Amino acid sequence: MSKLRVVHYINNFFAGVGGEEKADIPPQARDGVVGPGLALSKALGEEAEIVGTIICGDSYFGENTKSAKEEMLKLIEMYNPDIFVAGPAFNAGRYGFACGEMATFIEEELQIPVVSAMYKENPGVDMFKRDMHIIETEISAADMRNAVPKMAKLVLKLAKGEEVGSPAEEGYHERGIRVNYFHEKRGSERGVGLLVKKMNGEECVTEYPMPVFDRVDPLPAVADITKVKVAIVTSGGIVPQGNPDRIESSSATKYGIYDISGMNDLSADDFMTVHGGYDRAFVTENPNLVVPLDVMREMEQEGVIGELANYFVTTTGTGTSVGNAKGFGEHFARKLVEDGVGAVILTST
Amino acid sequence: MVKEVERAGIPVVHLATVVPISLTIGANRIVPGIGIPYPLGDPTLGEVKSKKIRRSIVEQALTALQTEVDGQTVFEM
Amino acid sequence: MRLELGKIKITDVQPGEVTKVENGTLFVNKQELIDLAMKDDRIKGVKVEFARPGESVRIAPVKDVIEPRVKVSGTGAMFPGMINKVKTVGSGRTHALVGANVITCGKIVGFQEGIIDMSGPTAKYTPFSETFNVCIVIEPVDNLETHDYEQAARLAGLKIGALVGEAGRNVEPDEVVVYETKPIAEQTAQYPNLPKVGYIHMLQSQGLLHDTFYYGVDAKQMVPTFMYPTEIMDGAITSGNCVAPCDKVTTFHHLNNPVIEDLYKRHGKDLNFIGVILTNENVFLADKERSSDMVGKFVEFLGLDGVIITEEGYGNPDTDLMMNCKKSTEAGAKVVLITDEFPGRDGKSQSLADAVPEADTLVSCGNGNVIVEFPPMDKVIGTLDYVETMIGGYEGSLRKDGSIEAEIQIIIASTIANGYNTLSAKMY
Amino acid sequence: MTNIVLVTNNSVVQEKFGEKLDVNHLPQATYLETLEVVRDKIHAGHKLLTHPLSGSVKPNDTPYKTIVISKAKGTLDYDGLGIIEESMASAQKFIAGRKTPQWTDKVKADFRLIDFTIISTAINSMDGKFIG
Repeated sequence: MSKLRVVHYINNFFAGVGGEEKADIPPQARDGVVGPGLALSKALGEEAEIVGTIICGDSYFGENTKSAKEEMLKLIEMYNPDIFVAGPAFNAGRYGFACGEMATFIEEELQIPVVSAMYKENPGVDMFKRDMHIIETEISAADMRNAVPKMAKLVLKLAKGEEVGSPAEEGYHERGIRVNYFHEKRGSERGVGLLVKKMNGEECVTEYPMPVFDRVDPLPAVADITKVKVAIVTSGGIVPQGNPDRIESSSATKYGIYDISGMNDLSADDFMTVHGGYDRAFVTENPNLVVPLDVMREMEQEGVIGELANYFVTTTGTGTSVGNAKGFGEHFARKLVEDGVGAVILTST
Repeated sequence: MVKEVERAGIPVVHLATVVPISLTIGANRIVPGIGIPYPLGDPTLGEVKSKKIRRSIVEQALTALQTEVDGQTVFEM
Repeated sequence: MRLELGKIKITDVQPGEVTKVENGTLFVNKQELIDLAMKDDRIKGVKVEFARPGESVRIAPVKDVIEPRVKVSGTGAMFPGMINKVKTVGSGRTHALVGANVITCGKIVGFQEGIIDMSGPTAKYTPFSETFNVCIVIEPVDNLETHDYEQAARLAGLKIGALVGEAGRNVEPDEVVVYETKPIAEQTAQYPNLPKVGYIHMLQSQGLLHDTFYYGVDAKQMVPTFMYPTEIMDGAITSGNCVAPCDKVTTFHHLNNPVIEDLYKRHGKDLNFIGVILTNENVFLADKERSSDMVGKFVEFLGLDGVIITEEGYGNPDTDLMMNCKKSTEAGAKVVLITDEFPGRDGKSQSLADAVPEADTLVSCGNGNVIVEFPPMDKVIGTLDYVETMIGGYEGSLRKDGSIEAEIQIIIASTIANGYNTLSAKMY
Repeated sequence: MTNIVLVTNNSVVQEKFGEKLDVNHLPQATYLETLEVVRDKIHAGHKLLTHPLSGSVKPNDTPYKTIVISKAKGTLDYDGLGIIEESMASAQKFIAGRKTPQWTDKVKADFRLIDFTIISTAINSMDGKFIG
């Protein structure tokens, strides 16, 4: 049997092409092994061979995600791979994002098995773990030696169509997929056992964790709103006419920040809604129904609030799909803090 | 998003039309909106009344921001 | 209330001139069964066929499964309020033909009934592949109204179950198990240092083909009530419903409720089993509020330290399950839920249609959306005509050679949400 | 019984209840669209009275759905809204996994009957009850 053909994706840093200052390099392909590919190649052993390595700067990828993916698809296709491996990205957020984006994209386009590896707090884990296997690593590249054999073992199993074990057995991040198995005891017996433990105050592990109710403790109240800068954030999809940033009508993957300085209300001539799913007629006629600029401007002038931020932040979806909303929530929250915003009114449709 | 804003240290009030969802996503200060097609106001009552409603909702939101809460709290209109 | 349950182990089923049990073999006079069923003029034809473990046999569409039992002593008779007078059961002595079952099949409405395979890779999903089954294939008179036919088939199954059960009346059981729960004051006093435990049994009660009966009362018309655990073993509860085949609680499963059995196993050792709270799963939200309020009230009144809650069906019963969980927790009990899961074919979606934070201890009876292959069988009891319209089946499910591709929810009791099976699901 | 509205895409419900009760019949609506109409009505202040997933027949099996809401409008029914939203998410999940098949007329008639029976037994049991 001929060897399985592997393409490996790494960023500029791991390719030895400079550090942050080179993070804007566009995609390039090199034949054979580069950087961590050496370890991977050893771990893959006789059964597979790294035929090519694709390198891209994380900033470049972040800023040109769509075109970068297309460019790299062309490069990768030339190697006619059986397997695609991305990373490990450890705790590098943008690298993790790139690995996840590339791996899921290649899996869909080329229908080949893919695998990556990241530290549990890498945002890429939450974004992509449902769609692919991501091996769990420690926080830094010091863990390379540990991570790479697990990646190799898993990707070979996937390539050969062998049964993949549980997250604990294979070392990947739990994907949230419910898989059947036969327990040695019947359900009722397990139930009684759990109840006895629970009543005794012993630890008992649920077989089906409820959706996570992630909570953040409430902040203290704003002492005096007349002295505070207030910003409006909306998930109601209000954007400038023409939707310049092309924010999606649902499951948005991005957000927009739009200037409102000098405006006394949100004019229907200048703004529209892209929110999908609901009757948009009323909001189309009057965007203030979602972004209450008219009344907040009045309040600013009356001194009811200290100041209104000169922009609002917008996206679509109330945030029930956690992944993206969390990601850009963290992102624009930083800007709000930097701009001295002291309170936020978040509106949802 | 609401949690990330709060985590970043900025008190946030969620004007939400679907309060159960707001509770699920973890907002701590919640003010119910009117309805999905028009969360802040009610254009079927005419522009003047609608704006009045919007103003009162925003005022309620400011009240919520200036109120101490222990956990998730819905500030009914 | 104290019940001696005599278990007569059945190891074969054969035709015979007299319906009787001899050396573990159940002999069945088929004509006797046919004549009994045909007394109902809504039934046009009846066939009786046997299905044994390991045989290349597929039974479809299955309506109900009834373990043959007979009341040997004590008040009342099997299935009170249904085929016998209303009289409290659950004490005295009862004999059960363990390992034998009466299975009713025959079309009803075309999608709500399931499959039992006696051998092959899918046999492991249903407990009835391991029992010796007397299958009653029922044909209704032409143009019979659906309600009527459902009722006729249901009663035929119960009557035949009781008739076959009579064969065990004078047979010495292989094993006698004694179950006893006393009135609350005495029961509490018997094990004063053990935590008091109850079982909240949610009965499917949504309407046609979604009904369960307690002493003949349609469960949707009752308010939650208290039941001694042994009552259920004499047929106080009978199944008149077909939800998805996979989580249907058949009459067999009521007679052999696994939660009750396993609670009794630790009764007096780790816990003090006080009894069963019966409640329903109604369509109106106000009914759900009322019933769960009353469940919470019972938990408080009985002073329960812990409860196990089981549901029947998917979707709106999840709401009842969560309400019962929350209110039982608020009433001071530790709660364990038993349920099955429907997270979609890729297994990635939410498994339940409702959730509360109090539901922190769950037992999973498996993912009903998993797709499996059913190889062709030599013999079909009933018909495969309805496979594609059954829940779990779909267009293209049934192939010309009689093989089937379908979700395991098409298999009777495969993910039954009372913990009867060992199937479970874990997170990958 | 004059204080309720039946939202349905089931013609049998319209036939049997149309004269006696307030039936909002949506003959062209899908299962999911029927749920959406109900969702919008809850936003408009009606109360959800029956569980949207009644029947336990899965949303990608039956094409028919009848849901009872209050005729009167009041403050937003949060619990009802939560239930309908979760039900819609659940229905979407099933339909995304496998679309509701193109059933034969016989099967459709059976599904209509099941839906009608569930809702009629529920309604018959609620006579005179407080639903507000």
